[in-house]
Amino acid sequence: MTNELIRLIAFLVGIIAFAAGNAAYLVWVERKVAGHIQRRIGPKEVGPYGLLQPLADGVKLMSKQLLVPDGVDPILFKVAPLMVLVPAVMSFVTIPFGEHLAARNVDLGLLMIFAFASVNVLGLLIGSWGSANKYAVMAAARVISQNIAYEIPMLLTAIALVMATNTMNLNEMVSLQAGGFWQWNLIKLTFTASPLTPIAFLIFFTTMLAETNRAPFDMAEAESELVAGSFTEYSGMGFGVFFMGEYANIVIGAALTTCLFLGGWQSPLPFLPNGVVWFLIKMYAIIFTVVWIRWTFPRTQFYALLNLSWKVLIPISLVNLIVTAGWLKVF
Amino acid sequence: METEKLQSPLVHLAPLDQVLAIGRANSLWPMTFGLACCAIEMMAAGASRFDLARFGAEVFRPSPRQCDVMIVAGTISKKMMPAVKTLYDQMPEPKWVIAMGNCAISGGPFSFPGQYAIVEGADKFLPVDIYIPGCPPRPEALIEGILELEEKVTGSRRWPRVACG
Amino acid sequence: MRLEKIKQALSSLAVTDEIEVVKTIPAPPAAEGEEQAKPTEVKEKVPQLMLFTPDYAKKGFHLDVKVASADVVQAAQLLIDQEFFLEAITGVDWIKEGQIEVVYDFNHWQTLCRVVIRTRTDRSQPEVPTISAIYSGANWHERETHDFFGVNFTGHPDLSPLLLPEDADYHPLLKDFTA
Amino acid sequence: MSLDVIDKSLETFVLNLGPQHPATHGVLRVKLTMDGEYIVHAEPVLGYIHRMHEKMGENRTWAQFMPNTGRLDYLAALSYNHGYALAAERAEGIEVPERAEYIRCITVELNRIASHLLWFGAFVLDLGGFTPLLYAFDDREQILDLLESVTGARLTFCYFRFGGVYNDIDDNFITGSREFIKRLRSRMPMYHDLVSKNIILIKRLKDIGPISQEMCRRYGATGPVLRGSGVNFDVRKHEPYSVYPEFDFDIPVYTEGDSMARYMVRMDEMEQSMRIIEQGLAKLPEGPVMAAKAPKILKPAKGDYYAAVEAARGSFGIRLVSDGTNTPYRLKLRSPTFSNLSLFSEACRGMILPDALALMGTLDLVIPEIDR
Repeated sequence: MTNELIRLIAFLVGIIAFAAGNAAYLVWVERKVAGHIQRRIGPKEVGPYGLLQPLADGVKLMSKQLLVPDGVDPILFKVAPLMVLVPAVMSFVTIPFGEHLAARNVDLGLLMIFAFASVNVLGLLIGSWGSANKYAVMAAARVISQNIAYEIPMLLTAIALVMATNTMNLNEMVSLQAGGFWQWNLIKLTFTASPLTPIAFLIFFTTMLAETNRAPFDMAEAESELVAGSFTEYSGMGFGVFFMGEYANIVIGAALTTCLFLGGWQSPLPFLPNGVVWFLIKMYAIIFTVVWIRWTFPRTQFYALLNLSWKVLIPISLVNLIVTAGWLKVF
Repeated sequence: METEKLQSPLVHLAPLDQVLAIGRANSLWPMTFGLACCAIEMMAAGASRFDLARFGAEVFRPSPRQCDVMIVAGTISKKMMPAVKTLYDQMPEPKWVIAMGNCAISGGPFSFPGQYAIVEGADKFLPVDIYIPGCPPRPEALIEGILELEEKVTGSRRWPRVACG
Repeated sequence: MRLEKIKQALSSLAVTDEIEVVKTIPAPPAAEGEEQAKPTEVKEKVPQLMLFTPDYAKKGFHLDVKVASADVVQAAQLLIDQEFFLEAITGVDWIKEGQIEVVYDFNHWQTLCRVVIRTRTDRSQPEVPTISAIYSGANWHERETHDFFGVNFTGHPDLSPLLLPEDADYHPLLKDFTA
Repeated sequence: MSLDVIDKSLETFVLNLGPQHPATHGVLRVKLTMDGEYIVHAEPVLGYIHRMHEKMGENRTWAQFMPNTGRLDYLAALSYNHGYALAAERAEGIEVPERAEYIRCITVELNRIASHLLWFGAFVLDLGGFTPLLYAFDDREQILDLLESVTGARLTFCYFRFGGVYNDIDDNFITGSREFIKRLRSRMPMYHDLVSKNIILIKRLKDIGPISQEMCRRYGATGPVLRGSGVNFDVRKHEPYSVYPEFDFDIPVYTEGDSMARYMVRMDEMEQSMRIIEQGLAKLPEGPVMAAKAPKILKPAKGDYYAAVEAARGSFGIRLVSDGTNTPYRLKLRSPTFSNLSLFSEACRGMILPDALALMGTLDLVIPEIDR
């Protein structure tokens, strides 16, 4: 029993280190990529190529005065950042990084991740409501309606996928996609399950963007309208933890997309050895596109965002679901 | 009585202070708080040619809670003074103030006998750390101000000081 | 053509003032200095219809009409019927004559025709009816003139200070204002 | 506009788009009475950067006020120099030599392009796009280098004098501006692809913040705001001054009157300004840049004078009242954004906050010019 315990503790430490390291160095990636997109260099002076910049930010954020302004609901104010970070880190548990590199081989891994995904929205709401700031309350109202609107298409596309591969266990799902890249769900399912799978992939990617309040859908921190949205009253590490939570969510989203559609740790060509390297390559490619989208597109108008989901994404994912069901029924 | 011999301290706190100072100096997040013409030069300093991002200072945070440096860029009128004061008070503790431009230093071109509307200089109600003269000062002057502030925080200067004049 | 139409329309409102031709000693206080006063020694009051069409190249406007402060609203109504738009409202403090002059500038989109309406009120109790009902833009211009000169625009919806701090009771652009 | 009666059944709260807000680009405070996301009543509060230029004008000589005109609207400062110089020259009757007039038009148009570029960047920043600002700044830096080589300043110019300009332009200014125009022409399609044809932005600007012609007349709005609502009013054509009649350029006018129209008006205006600069550089005559008999101490005759100029944001007018001495008796600055902003509270009633900010962005506000 003990080596199972040791294995779990080792995995837990690994996951937290992975989440924290990712949060720090994704900030660096974002600032460097933003810099180069905007024809400037980005952090360069702090360490070689600015690599120590996240460290400097981390040290500064930690050493800032933790301000709990009066008139604020102290419990909610303090709990909120954790409620955004902890679910994100928890849902790393079921992500299969490699062949045996999954912390817990949970049968309902996908369901658990979606359960945690909806908790972090609660964290944002509590944070904004707790900080008794008009801008934050407006941001809270937006974040709730945005996340409800975008969770439904995400679940529908996932259900269609689960129906096609009839397993909720991420490990099994990835092993089903063995063989070359034509075995990945993105391509295999278009022929075997439903021709709409590439569109389902795009819908899943957009909803993932909206779930983590990124890029064209960043309603939580609508910088130029709601000052700093939900994070207006947070200073120092409170804001730092929110930041880490946001980046952890992005990593989860990217990891999920790779496992479901792009065949997690499967190598693109059959003779190449599988391994965690492929998983990381695919994941960081998706993260790069997320960062790239953020620095090119302006923010959508709030109601256009809701219309996009209710009137466009949900019908298409429903059609995808029905087509998959019909297709599986026939063959 | 003779001086008593002190043991060397077990826990050296000075290095920790040094690490904190370097961390703070290298990620000074300024507040988007432009009053007048100097704000445009501040934006130009953040833009591609005179990139502030190299020093980790390009994250212009709109909310006072998350920034460390308040760059007072422009003229402070008497109607605006209470707002600037509250903004300063809302900033968490290790905070600094840069008075950018003559208006923020001493009222600049708008201070003359018989003026009724402006506060002559940010240091009348704010503890100013760095003064950047110029009307408006060039973006390089703002970057020099940031380097000066970094030297004030950490005590060591990043780039050799250019002997001017 | 538009200049003639508007000139004809406004002539009914123009005020006839005694024009003091002499530049030196304006014996009767009511007289008012003529723009290009001829430096003759003789001083006599000549009733003159205060409606000039100065040459545009020198002065920058085409029609200059002096109106009694009560008729300002009527003049504005005339001008908006002819599709003029309000450019600016300026206050001038003639401290020597103890009067505050309010100058309205109107211009037209299609044809170049800048009309200037002037009116004078007493300096100690400046009262001018508001035209913000007709020209909504005048609302802010009048609040600003009230800030700087203390001209009380009767009928103005909200004469609180616009550019000065909320509790400002001083009027900075008056000549006798000390900081 | 006072707070007209709002029925209390509506649960409204007052939100301060406070003096320090990323979208106001300066210190404008808008008191918004909001019902949830919808704006019930908006009341801009001004005066946070009131620096009383007009009071300073009254105790400075005529020439000493010129630096102030550069600090009014620091994005298109040369048009303000031009307005003040024009008013004084009209009052004093000074003849400006031909070459100086051409230099004036060329530098004013360069400054107009720089102002529109910065507006374009800041406007898309309001809508959430961060990158176009940096591209626009990159181009703007090229203009600032050109103007700095001639005027010595980057932003707050004091380049014009009564009767001409302070410094003659040299050859590398001419080649530099030609190169700049070639470069900007090649980059304009990129700006249009990145922003004007971007579906997200079109959805955010189409039919948002409609401003009717009648509302423009009641408020006295001028410049791109007016030309976005279909009125062909541009002081350069309507009241020709300096050598503008010699250039053939047309005035972009859009009739929809929504934010997209005002956006497109400014983008096309950049193209027109480039045409003017090219023609100006081609026809640049030789000769002095300063009037021979410009008086050292200006003493215009008694009376008042008005001069209007097409600044980047509208018709900037100056009313000088002089009593014959060497200091102005009264100096009124008619600021275009003052009138453009006055229609904001009526135009944005019932809109949601992001659209109201898009509308405020298209009004192209420079707050020190409003507060003077």
